[in-house]
Amino acid sequence: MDFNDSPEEAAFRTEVRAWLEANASPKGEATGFNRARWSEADALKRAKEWQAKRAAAGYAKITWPKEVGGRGGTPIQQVIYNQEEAKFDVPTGFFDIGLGMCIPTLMTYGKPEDLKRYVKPALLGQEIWCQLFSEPAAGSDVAGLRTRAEKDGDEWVINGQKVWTSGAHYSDFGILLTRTDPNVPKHKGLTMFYIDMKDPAVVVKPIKQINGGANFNEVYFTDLRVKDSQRLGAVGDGWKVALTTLMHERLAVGGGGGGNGPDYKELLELARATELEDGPAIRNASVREKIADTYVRTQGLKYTTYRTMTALSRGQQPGPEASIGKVVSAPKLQDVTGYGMDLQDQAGVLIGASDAPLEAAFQQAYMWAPGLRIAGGTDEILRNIIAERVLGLPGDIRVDKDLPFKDAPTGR
Amino acid sequence: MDFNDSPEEAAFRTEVRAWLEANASPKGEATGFNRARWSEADALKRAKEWQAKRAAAGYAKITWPKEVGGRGGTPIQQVIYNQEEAKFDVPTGFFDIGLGMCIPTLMTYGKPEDLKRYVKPALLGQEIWCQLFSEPAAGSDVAGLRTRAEKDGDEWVINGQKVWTSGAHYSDFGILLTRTDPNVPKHKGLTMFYIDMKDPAVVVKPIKQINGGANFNEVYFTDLRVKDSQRLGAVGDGWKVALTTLMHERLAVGGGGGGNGPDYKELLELARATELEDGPAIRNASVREKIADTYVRTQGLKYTTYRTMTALSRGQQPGPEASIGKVVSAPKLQDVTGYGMDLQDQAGVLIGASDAPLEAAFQQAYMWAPGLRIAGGTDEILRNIIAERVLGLPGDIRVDKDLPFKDAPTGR
Amino acid sequence: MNFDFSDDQKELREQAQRFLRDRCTPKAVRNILEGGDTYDRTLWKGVVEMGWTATVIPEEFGGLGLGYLELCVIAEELGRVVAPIPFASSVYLATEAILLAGSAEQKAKYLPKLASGELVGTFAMAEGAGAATPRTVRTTLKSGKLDGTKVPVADGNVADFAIVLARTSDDGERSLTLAIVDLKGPGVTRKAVTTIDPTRDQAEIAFAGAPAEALGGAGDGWSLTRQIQDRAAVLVAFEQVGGASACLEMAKDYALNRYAFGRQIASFQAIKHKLADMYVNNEIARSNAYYGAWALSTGSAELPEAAAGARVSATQAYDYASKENIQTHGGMGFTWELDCQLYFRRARTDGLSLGPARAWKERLVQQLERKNAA
Amino acid sequence: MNFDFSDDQKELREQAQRFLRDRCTPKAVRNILEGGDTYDRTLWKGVVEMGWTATVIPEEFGGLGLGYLELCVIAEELGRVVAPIPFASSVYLATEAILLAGSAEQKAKYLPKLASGELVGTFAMAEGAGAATPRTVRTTLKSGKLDGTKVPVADGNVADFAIVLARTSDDGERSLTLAIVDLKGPGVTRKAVTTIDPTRDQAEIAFAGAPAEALGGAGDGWSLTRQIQDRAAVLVAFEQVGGASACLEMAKDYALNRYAFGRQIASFQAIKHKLADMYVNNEIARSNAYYGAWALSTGSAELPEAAAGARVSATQAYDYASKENIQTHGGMGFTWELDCQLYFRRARTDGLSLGPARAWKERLVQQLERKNAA
Repeated sequence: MDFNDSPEEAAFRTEVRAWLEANASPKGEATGFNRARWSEADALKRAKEWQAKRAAAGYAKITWPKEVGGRGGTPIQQVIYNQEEAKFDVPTGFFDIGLGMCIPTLMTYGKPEDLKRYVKPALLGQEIWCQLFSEPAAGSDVAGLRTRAEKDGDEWVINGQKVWTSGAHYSDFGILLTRTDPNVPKHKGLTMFYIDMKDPAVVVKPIKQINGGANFNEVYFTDLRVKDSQRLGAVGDGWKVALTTLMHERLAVGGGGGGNGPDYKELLELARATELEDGPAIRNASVREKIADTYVRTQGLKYTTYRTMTALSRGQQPGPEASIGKVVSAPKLQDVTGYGMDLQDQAGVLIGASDAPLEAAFQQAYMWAPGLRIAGGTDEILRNIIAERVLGLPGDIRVDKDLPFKDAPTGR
Repeated sequence: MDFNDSPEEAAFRTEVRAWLEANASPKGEATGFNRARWSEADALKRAKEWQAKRAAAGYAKITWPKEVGGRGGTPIQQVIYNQEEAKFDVPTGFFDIGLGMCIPTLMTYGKPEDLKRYVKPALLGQEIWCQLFSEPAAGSDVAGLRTRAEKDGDEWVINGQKVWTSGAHYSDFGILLTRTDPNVPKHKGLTMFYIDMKDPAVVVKPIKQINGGANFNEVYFTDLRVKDSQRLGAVGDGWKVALTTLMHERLAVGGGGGGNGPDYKELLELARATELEDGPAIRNASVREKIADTYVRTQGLKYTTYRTMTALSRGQQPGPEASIGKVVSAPKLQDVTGYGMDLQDQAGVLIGASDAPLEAAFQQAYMWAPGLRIAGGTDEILRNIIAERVLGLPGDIRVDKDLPFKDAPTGR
Repeated sequence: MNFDFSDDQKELREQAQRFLRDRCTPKAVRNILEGGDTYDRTLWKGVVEMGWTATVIPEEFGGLGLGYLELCVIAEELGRVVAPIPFASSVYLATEAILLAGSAEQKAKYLPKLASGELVGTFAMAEGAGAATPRTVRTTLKSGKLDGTKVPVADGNVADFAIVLARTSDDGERSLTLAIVDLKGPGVTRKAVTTIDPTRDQAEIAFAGAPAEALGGAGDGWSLTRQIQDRAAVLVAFEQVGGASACLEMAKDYALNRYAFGRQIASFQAIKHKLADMYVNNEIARSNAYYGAWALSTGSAELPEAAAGARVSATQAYDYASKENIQTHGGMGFTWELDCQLYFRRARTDGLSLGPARAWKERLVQQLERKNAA
Repeated sequence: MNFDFSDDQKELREQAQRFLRDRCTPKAVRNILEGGDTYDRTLWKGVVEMGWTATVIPEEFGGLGLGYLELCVIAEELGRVVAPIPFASSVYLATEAILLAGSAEQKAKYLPKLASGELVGTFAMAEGAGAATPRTVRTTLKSGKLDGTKVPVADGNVADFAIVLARTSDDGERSLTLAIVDLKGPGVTRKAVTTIDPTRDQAEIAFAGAPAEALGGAGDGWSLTRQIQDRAAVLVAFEQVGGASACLEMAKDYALNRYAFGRQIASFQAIKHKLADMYVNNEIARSNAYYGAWALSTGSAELPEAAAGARVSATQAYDYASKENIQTHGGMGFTWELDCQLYFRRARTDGLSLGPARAWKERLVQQLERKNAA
């Protein structure tokens, strides 16, 4: 048991690091939390440049075959690359959904000419993809979606609304799950397409969040016409295709926990700097216990990630423990940020970066934490998933399983 | 807003106190927790004597009509009596199920001759009743019971097993819920009887618990023959009758929270007497927060009871807040007792009354706490009840609702 | 046993509910949230007209001379609608401070105008992150001049005057003194600060030789502050209970009307049990608040204990209810569009305004130690 | 990255599982629970024959000279079956104490017999309720004689010798010294004490001039105790993880096979989410334990931090799993008849044996402060 690279891994790490040093700048010191250093437009431009560069070097998708622009490498090599890249000041993230979910779906269900047309530009960062599944009435229950696609000759006419679409406003294409038959049970009447996001029949509106940000969009379709050749999988097989997409929505296996907001280290730092009624917060036993409780969860997640990486390193499938990340980290963030604000006493309400300790990291993350408990699967859905997929417990009773979709209760 | 009796209540309290002082001895000082001062046989004998005495004085069931031996009094008078009696050293509890649940059911569904025969002896403490509903395969789901009653002429022949029956071993009679028709959905095939617990076809076995006690029994019926005249309600109406019984299983409205085990006061006492690594436990901020958290729950329950009593005092129905008692107090007991053991460090394992602080109150209650979270409705069932009956949320989906009982999935 | 509000008080509640349903809609709260103004002037005017600012002020000072129970009833209703007005600062804190410690002249000067809404007061204690105590307060009161900076001061940009906790010596618990200062007078610079809850104004106020007079005796500042906070804690607890109840109602309505997997989401145990827990917390908080109301209204010596219990309990309940209300709403709950955020913000502001639950637990245990002296 | 056990170690695990499945059935544990003996002598003999007591003892002292990772594997399996033997006392504590602090003679005298199971050792620290520290320990070691009373001492009626934390001066952190004492020698009176977990023997041991010799330097007792506890904490964490995993398995099996309302109770979200939480806690605990195993096996300077993290996490996980396993079983779970109680008792004994999680959180934060010196 150790934390060392195998000789091959070490060699790969050296190679990657050399390339990164030649092509990017290392990150500076403490950069603060949650604060965009560039405008989105700037970041997007820089990200596209960086993506082109790393794709050219074979680092964009290390596990993809060489024929499609990958490197034919191993999952652990991808992890090593990610770890090393994280030390450099490069903008990423814009391509994760496209390359992580959409293009793999296209690779499974698309025609050869689709692959030829779309894979390379996506890999090079020239075209960005988004994923259009969730709807206002279909959140946790994605298969309850209502966006209609109706056949009209060799085309489909699409009307409806998607929601919670990350990156819709800067995406060029999207994969879109639609209902093509409301007369069969809900999972059976779905069909998948890919669409041009720049079509004037597609309208994107940002969703303003509690914390003032707008990480997601609503997307409206009004008589959007899509060729039948843009269909992915058979008519009515959309759910099966979507499961392929979601299967690729793996937990990122990266450099370990944290990074998303203040954690036990920041709580320690805050406690050292803060006076309570009875003296410095760091001498207060309750504060100390909270630091320890937070540490244990954070480190537990970090070492769980190491276990997953070990499986990858040994060429094995990661175990089910990889599924616990967000159900631990999201409530932990909500807890630790609220606690940090409590330590600041009445001034805990101040959210200006210059008004509160640690550039108001606790306050800013506190306002985001409720979103983290929901986005990408609510706490409740994640527990269901662990119970069902990891522990093998039965699914919830599905009253709508055998009903034609149009007859399923909806409350409207 | 005050805590005072109304003039009528004050007068009643004075009367009750005078009677109690003339007929019983006040409780002494700190008597320790959870420890029987008498053997059960002695306690039962004394309890029967006391029951006869208070029944004769009209205090046994204050809200019952005078015709059946009650006092025709108000619920608040019953509360006042209970509060005052609690200050005296008298054994009670043996008659609560009989007089609180069984006899009221008999009063609703029994024949006049039944009432004439059974009510008075029960009230006078001469005969004790128990309630036979739960079964090994029918706990939270009582209506899933399997004890069969089959008609044979003017009699019913009963075979099966009940479980979790309090007081079965000293009871003279019991009300028994049976299945008379397995070919209809489960709620529809039940029938209620009252039975003679001394019949040789009834065998009672105590159930030993984790904490070494045996507060409950298993009860076996082998060809128990019961006259049709002992039926309560129509054949097939047993569920309706059982709901009447359970409706009477009201939360006791008494002198307020606590009494069941160590609470914030005992934690304060323990913390004052205990040294931790960094000094006296009472100076430790985490210990102090735990005392405060416990206080808030305990006092919150106490004042909730006062609100209920106020409704009674004003002649109103108590509000739904009366339903929160056990779902708060049971987990609280588990939490506070474990915490108290932690304060004792390695010696927290000692459970001998002479070996641990406060006569090992924390340890002894810790071993009972898991039972408290289950008996009389698990934490989970109680949350269901609050959700459904108080908040009006829908019931769980019942897959067996329309199935003949014999076809409902049972896993066996 | 008479541990509930009277019929008259319940009628007052209904009256308040009717008034606020019209005058303090979510839309009106949003107007302040989105920067329409520092507070809702129309609502404030209405509240003054209803006499709520005058509730407990004696008639001789132009008040209604009612009891604290009436004020508790009003507080719960204001909390239920997240009223964006300086009521807590002016009524629970400034008015109480003057009632408690004011000289005859100070009472005569301030109380009638507080009652009539002509003056808005606030209480300035914090000086940035951490607890303001006799060890940490740096703002000084010397020869009738205040120097130092207070931040955050709730409603500090709105208030006409502030009661300021200031240092007058280094005599331990007796180092501090309360001072009244005119916020429109010389030597006072105010600026708005950004907070998690824009529906409540918060200011940074710098004093540079601002003329001020003592409220209460020199060296009594810390003791008075705690007494004032005890009173305010009970009243804010009712606001918190009102807010927490509104969260439960919102969550329940949404869960009953939202369908997933062909069922009301209210039929899933994860949601049912969450709402049951909310209900339980809220009832525990309400009962503790009632005890605080009793202690406040009767001037009981148990007020410090009762106030601390009420505050801890109400803060816990509102915190849980406001977070799990969002969670019950799912993604929609996190949008700007829905009203969940109003309660999420206010729960935190209320929970910090008089100091966090953590600090009140300590105050509570101090009372328990005193009562159960070993 | 190589953060897992090796194939050889996994084979050892399977071997241990096979052995314990036969030799340490719930029935065998119950025999001890119900007073059949102070510990399972047959199982102990088998464990000795498997060489487990000799695992990390160097070959020169008759041990196997294996690493701590092997001992972690064995610990997890012993925890999984609630083994009623003095393994933790003798192997994790007494053996470690002598390995760490023993003189050449002491090692030669004790280690071979500990390896062969001829001697059972234990560690005596507590003196009744509260923490045993340089401030509180009253047992004295003077001129080679021990005086005082230790209670509880795990396996104190079973062990042949004890390592005792005793006072030799009043020199603060250096007041204490470890002493080895023959429990069958003069001046030693042992009596059994009743505890929440009769599957582990616990004694009160009174020393009245009992001959004893120092282990390690005079005044080193407190520092050595903490080092020994750090090692034991990692090993006990694996026992706890094993026990917690067994609870999850039990609860899952029951929930899948028990029907209510015509459904497996495992289909209710209240049960599903409870078991999911158990799983999450257990995995977090396992990962923290692995880090402890790494630190222990490599002699890392991070052992104090890693051990504290492992202990806190494992204690929390086992505590939750053992309680909610009963809860999942409903009424049956609270009966003497079912095996839920074995884990419920052991979880608490394990959680208190080296001091409670509370104390280890403090130790953890001390390490974090050291590491992140301001």
